Amino acid sequence: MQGVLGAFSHLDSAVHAVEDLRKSKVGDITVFMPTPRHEFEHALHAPPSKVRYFTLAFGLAGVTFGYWIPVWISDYWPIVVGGKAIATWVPFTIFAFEVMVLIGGLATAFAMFGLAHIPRLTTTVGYDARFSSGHFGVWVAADPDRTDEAMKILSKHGAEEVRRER
Amino acid sequence: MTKRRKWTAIPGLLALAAGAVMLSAYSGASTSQKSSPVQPIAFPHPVHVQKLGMNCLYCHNAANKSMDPGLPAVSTCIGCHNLIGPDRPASDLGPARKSAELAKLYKFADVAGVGAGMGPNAKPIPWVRIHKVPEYVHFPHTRHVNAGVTCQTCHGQIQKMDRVYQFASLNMGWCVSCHVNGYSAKEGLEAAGYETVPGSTPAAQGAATPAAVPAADRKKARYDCANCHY
Amino acid sequence: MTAPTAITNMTQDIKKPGVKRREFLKVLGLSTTAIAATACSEDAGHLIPYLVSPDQTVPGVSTYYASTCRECSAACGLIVETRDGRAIKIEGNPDHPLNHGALCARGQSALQGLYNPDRFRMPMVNEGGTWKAITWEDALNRLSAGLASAKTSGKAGGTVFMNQHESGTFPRFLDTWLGSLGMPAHLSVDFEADSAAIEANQRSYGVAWPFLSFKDADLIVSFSADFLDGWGANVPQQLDFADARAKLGDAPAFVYVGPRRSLTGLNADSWIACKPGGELVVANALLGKGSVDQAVTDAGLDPKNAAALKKLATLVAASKHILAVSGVRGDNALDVALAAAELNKAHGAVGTTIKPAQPLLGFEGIAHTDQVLAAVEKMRSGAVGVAFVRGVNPAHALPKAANFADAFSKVGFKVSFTSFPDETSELCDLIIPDLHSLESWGDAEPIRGTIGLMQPTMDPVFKTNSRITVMAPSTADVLIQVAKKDAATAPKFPAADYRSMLIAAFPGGAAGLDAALPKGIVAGNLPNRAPRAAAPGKSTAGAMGTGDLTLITYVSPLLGDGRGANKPWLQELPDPVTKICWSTWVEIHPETAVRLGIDRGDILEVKTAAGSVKAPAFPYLGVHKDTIAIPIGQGHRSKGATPTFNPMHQDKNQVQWGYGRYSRNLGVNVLDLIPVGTDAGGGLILTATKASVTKTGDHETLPSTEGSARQHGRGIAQAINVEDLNRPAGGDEKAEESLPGDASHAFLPGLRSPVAADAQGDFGAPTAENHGKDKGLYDPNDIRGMAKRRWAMTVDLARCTGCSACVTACNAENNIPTVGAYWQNATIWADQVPGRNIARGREMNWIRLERYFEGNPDAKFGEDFEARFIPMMCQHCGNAPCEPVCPVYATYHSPDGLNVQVYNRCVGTRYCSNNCPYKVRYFNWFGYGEEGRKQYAFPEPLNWQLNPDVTVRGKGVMEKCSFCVQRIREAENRAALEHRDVQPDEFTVACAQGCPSRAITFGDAADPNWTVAQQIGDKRAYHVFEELNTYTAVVYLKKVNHLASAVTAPRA
Amino acid sequence: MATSASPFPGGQRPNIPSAAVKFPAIKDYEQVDREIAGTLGPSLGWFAALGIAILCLLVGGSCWTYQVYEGLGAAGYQPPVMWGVYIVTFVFWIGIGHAGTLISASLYLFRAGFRTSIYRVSEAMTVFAVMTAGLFPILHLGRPWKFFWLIPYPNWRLIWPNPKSPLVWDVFAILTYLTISSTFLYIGLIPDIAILRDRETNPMRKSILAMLSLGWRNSDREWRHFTRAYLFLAAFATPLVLSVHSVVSFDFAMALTPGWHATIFPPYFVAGAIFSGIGMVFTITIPLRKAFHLEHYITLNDLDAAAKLCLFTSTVVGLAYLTEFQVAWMSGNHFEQDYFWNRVFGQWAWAAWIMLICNCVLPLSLWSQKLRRNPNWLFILSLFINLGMWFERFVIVVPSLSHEFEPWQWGAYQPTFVDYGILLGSFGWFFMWFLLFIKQLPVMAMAEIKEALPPRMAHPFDDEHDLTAGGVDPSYEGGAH
Repeated sequence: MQGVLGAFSHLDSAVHAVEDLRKSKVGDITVFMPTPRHEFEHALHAPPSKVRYFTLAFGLAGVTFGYWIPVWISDYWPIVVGGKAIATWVPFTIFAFEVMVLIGGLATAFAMFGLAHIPRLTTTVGYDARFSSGHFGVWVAADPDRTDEAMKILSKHGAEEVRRER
Repeated sequence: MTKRRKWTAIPGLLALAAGAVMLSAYSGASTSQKSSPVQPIAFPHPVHVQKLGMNCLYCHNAANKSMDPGLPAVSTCIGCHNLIGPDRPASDLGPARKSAELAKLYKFADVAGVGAGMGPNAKPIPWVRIHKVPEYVHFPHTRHVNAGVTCQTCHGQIQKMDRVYQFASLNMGWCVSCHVNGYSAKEGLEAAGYETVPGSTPAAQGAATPAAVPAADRKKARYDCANCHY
Repeated sequence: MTAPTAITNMTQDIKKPGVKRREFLKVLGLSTTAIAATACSEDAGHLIPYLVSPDQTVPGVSTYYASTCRECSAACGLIVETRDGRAIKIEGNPDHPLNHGALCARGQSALQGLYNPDRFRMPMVNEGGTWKAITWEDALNRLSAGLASAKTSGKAGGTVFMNQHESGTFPRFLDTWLGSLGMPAHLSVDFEADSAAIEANQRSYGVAWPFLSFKDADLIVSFSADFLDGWGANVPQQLDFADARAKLGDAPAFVYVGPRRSLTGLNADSWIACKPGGELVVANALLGKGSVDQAVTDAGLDPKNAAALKKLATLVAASKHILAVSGVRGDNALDVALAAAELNKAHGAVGTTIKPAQPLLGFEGIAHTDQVLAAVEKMRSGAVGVAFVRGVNPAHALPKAANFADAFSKVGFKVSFTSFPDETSELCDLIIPDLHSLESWGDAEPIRGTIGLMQPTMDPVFKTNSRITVMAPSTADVLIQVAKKDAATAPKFPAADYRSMLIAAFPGGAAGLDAALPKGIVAGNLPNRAPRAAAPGKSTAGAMGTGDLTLITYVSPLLGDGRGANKPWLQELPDPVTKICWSTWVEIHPETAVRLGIDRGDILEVKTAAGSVKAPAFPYLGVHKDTIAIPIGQGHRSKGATPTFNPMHQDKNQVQWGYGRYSRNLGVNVLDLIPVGTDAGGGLILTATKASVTKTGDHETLPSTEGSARQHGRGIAQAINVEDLNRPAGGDEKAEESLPGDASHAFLPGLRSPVAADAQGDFGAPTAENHGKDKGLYDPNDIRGMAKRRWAMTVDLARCTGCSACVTACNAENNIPTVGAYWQNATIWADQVPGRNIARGREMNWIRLERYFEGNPDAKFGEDFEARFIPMMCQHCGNAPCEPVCPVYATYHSPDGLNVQVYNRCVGTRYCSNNCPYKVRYFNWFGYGEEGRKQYAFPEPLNWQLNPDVTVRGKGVMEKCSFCVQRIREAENRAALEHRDVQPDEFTVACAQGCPSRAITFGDAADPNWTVAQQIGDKRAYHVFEELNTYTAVVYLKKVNHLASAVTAPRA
Repeated sequence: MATSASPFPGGQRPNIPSAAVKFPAIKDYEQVDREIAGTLGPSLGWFAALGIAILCLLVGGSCWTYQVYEGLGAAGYQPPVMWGVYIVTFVFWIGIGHAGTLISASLYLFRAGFRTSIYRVSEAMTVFAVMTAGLFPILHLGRPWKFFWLIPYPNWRLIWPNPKSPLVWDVFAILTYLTISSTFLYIGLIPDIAILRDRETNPMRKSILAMLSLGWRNSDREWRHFTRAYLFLAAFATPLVLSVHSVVSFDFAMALTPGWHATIFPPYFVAGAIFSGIGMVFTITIPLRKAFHLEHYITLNDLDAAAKLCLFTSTVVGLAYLTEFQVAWMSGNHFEQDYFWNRVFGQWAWAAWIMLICNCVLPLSLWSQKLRRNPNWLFILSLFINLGMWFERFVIVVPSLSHEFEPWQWGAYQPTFVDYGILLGSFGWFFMWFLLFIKQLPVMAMAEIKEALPPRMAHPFDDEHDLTAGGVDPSYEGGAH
């Protein structure tokens, strides 16, 4: 994959660049930012994250499993303790809750990994160390014939550096 | 792309490991199972039980009335063997031969020769123990024998073992599953070598059936902890 | 632990008839004591078969032998349970006319004498101050030589033989033997015996000890006679006293007159606290000699006590069948005893409550102490050539002032037949250890018309390669062998050994004996023994010194005159009154303590004319305010240097002088304080010495099991006044102190069902319909039928005297370790003092006796108070708080109603104990049950006694009363073997079996045919902490108080 | 809206943040990286501290080895006091842990500004505290080598733990808590590790950091899912805190024991946990901000806000104490009444009063703003709070057990050197991990601090887009050039 990378030190200029790039549809845009700035989300018209669905689904699975464990255990070898019922659902709610949090929480984390395509081994293509400290980066996956256009737009908005990458 | 798969392989490996642990946990692994140590005298159960048709209780005489099955006293061996000496004539048990094992027995029992009684320097035979449950488990042989459980159910087909080995795992799961699912007289008798035809029910074989238990197919037993652990 | 197949083999000649039965009982190796923590897969070891399989016994099944107890003079009947050739438990012989199956703690502890690790293993000789073990032949030769030289030196006539008093044939045999050598008859010594009482009995009833029938009395008056603490025949007296109290409404009132309220005193309804010796004044007043008001002052009573004395006077006046007994040990002892006898005669006692017709012959022929003292002086004079001691320990049991050691050293040749390394043996030249009574033949005549037999229940514990007999010889056999060596004496002893001698003498010979042995008793009489020497008739009380306090020394109810001190069970058993163990203490009245600024545990120095000792103080309501009381029994010392005992590296054969590892250097010997003086009955004067007390400034935490001595109104030990017994139910149904009328029986349904919660109605909702109660084994209709039963127990507090015999019974049955020895604490930076673990509340006894005081809240002298004893063991709750909190199901409720503890599942969170309202769970802080640890509680051969049916617990697990589940299973197995159900009252648990008061009843509460099922309905029945809704399986029956007026109303 | 519009003499920026400007002393993103990443190099003092921590750990370790060999009797248990220092310390550390999650998660949900600078420290504190607490249930066992029997795993015995036991609830609660809080910590760390990775020159370390950062690239997609996931985790963690300490309190509340058997325990314990945790946060952050010269990150405002929370929880705890007494007093249950009397005026008065003074009296000083903004005082106070909260647990555990239903079994309690040694060891264990952490990973969430900073702007006032979101101080001309 190849494209053009522009590094900005100013937030607003980077945002404007992104907007123009979207208008001109040169290619998919990826923005690198040291800290989450929702301006880019507006500019990119990014859809809301899908993590929520995983959280919900696995949370519910957790509750069910959490009730099932103690009930199954108590029923597997019925032993009366303290004159209580064999399977007492009230205290078992604790298991339900804990297992829900456990499974739901882990699912959320892994869903995030999946959706964000991490872990990934390589960060080199279209990335620059500056983007983690102070600069904003805009990466356009442009076809060779349109790279010039992309570079023009980037530099027009005052990118400190614009470079081609493959 | 291929690189990414590397990372995702790790959870797979973890799952595998977990599976292995569970498997080993469920396998009922018992370090002593199948162990069959060398005995001071290679006592041939097949000859005594299968060929001569001796009852287990002849030697293990407490099995039906005590926790302990009882071990034959040396005098019990000599009872027969002061007539049946090391020099074996040809018989339906085999050709004429000299039995080294019986020689050993005579040595232990300090028997001068055929017909002579036990001498003053008789020593007990140090049999190597094979079947042992932990000390905190109380296993009453009497209850099982009197319930008609054949020895072979737990000890395996002793009558066929030239050298006795630990047949069952003797671990708790093994005990409990029989207590919960019940003992099948049919299987037990088959193991004992009785062909299961009418007339070879436990009762007919002289084993008692507690009145408390109706003639059900499988005899279920208590699985209460304090039944064995106290 | 499952006992491995009997690991026994055969001794030499198996032909010898008659003896055969017990000869095989020789144990090669021992079943390794099981640890709950041991792993499953381990080296299974070897199986060693019999050479010749014994008749009568089945491996793994107990055999029972009848025998006779030798722990005190009474000679109760025993049933000894043996398993695979080892005696593992002693119980009373139910057919015995004396103890009817009951047995005291001391009797049950005989086992630890038998298996005592410090018993002599071989004969020993003292050569120039160093001891060395010798062969039996050598020993016998040396003995003969000694006798010969004594003869030649012409000193034979001066020989002294001190024998631990016993009844039966042996004493006569001994005298014949001595006679044959031209030696005088032996001294039959029992330092515990009350000479004055015996003398008085002789004079008034013509017998040494008539049978005392408390049942038939309408009033019991005791002048310092501690008939529940070992005074006289302890067990029969206690049994009879309990039967008397069990008559509830018709039961006799019991008044105790004396300076110290002993266990007996605490069982009295009223205490008249006179000064030592003041009993005489009181007795005379009751006889009408002198006015009651005068008596109040003369007897040193507190004015507040006057009412009680007046009340007593009226009671005595009204009494038809009084029972007055005197156990005074002061200089006027005999006078009081005679006065008491006079009271009896005056109030129709003789024949009804006092039965001279059936005398306890165990007390005939006891030498009185001044005879012993005379013998000692004879030794000092050098007139004694040979001296023998057997079982008796004068070096410890005589006052230091008598200076026994010095006198003894003047004797040319000193032989000990004692089997323990006690102080006297240490002074001897030659030790030829006797067999234990459980290893030897013998007989006794406990009560006229009955002969009790003694038979070996097992082979001698310590084998010898002796060629004399097949076993190590008993002293009797040794004497016979020696006699046979000498041509002159040989003809007098034709019999091969003592056993055949008995057979020969026995009516019906061998056959008769074999017929009688199984029961252990046979009708008949032994020839009367020589009557006791006449008492001096006047007291030789020297100057009893000066001091503001009077010292009362008393025989310990557990350790006796000190002979019990080497048995860990008795050391660990808290004293019934003070609840202190493993030490000596000084009882002092709280008022006096406050006056002298003494706190509980302050080390006091007690000085008398005779000497001084240091011991911690124990403020006790029950002593006269001008006295201090110290028990006899502790303070065993070795004359040599005694290295502190270290179990980790200890040479098995090193002799533990000072009466063994368990008693050496424990507490003090109070007899160091007593001057030599005897009363008119010839008994040592114990309660007349003047003493002064000073604080040393040191302090120690008393090794006591007592937390708070008051109930704080929590209604644990409840009582009811006799007047209220038949009052109709009051409106107030709460469990309260002395709640009149009928008790609430709200708990009864819980006892009918294995799972109590379904008795709770609405509260029991969880276990109601299909909530699991009906699951599997819990289903009453389940074919395995466990849920049919609900094991339960009742404890009748009207019978319970607090004697604590049940504790020892439980220890013996359930392999409970003793934890008080000083080496049983941690290793690093942990103080190694006796009873440290007890002081930290780490005692292990599954059943404990709580002793609560009621009334007299601010401990004023003269104000009466009441003591309540209550045995507290696991209550086996239907709704047990301990169960649901265990994370691993190590404790749970079994379908037959037991609260089960599974040792091998326990991980030791101890949460169950936190949650137990009764605090009856005990934790293995150290590896008490793990061989090879310094805290190991069963050093070889004590571990031979371990019950093979009960797991020995390892460190880190919780344990508690199991309702003797092993006995339940045994009964079920037996029933199954015989194809029947367990029959009502077919078996019982250890504590119930051992209880000398028959206060405990065990059984199936769900089956109305069991006694317990009837008793739980009793109107005195109540549950401890019923308000906690635990639905316990233990039901207590309220104590009944007579003379409520005399006792301060027990209200908290 | 601006409060401090007028320029300050000397151009020196006063460290007095306003609602709008959180970190006035921080000019740009690079400064954040420079200063925070700059704290990472190990120093001599750090090695010394680590050494001491490990030494303490060794002491505790050897004490425990001895105890395992000898048996629990080596510790100071005196029946009926069957639980002692170990359970006390267990609850103590669990409590410490909770404030961490509360600050990082709950305050995140509430968007509390003062969270940003202290949450990383407290989050780490949580994880290590729970790691420490988790040890105690095991080493207080009679047979610790059997601890795994409390975990439901398939086995050939066919037996399982008892799900009705609060101790099994503990196992689930604590394992869940440990997993979730460490996940939470790690997720939050990823972007910062990426920063370190990009700054790192040493290839070895770089590759390690690269792995730990999972190849994080700060791309818009990553950030989008990251922020969501982080929110949900926070939403899970917050109730988890409450549940876990409620479960811990059930260990006591579910029992019959007078002094334990109370329904107010869950809220009471949670409040106590937060209180003690904030105490520990002070104990840790105040020296930290001094040592690392981070005063302009952990500003006085943050301390002030935290101190208010501390004061609040202290009063809640105080109320809980009073409620206990009032319940006992009005219950008419003489077991309870006897117990509480014995606790406060009897046998255990000394412990009870240490607790009351440290937890209820001293924190009242925080009513004064002067003291709230005085780091030294906060530090001293925090030490007292830690002490007081340890004694709170002591007072709950020991006196209750020593004075239960059965007067005959009333007792005392005297810990031995083993108890103290293991207590010391737990501190060693905790601080060992913490010290290792602060020199390997950033003690503050750089990415998040940047979020609170105004970004560089080419045209600060853009009418098309309001880019002042994130609180740009108008008085501050964006851009360093």
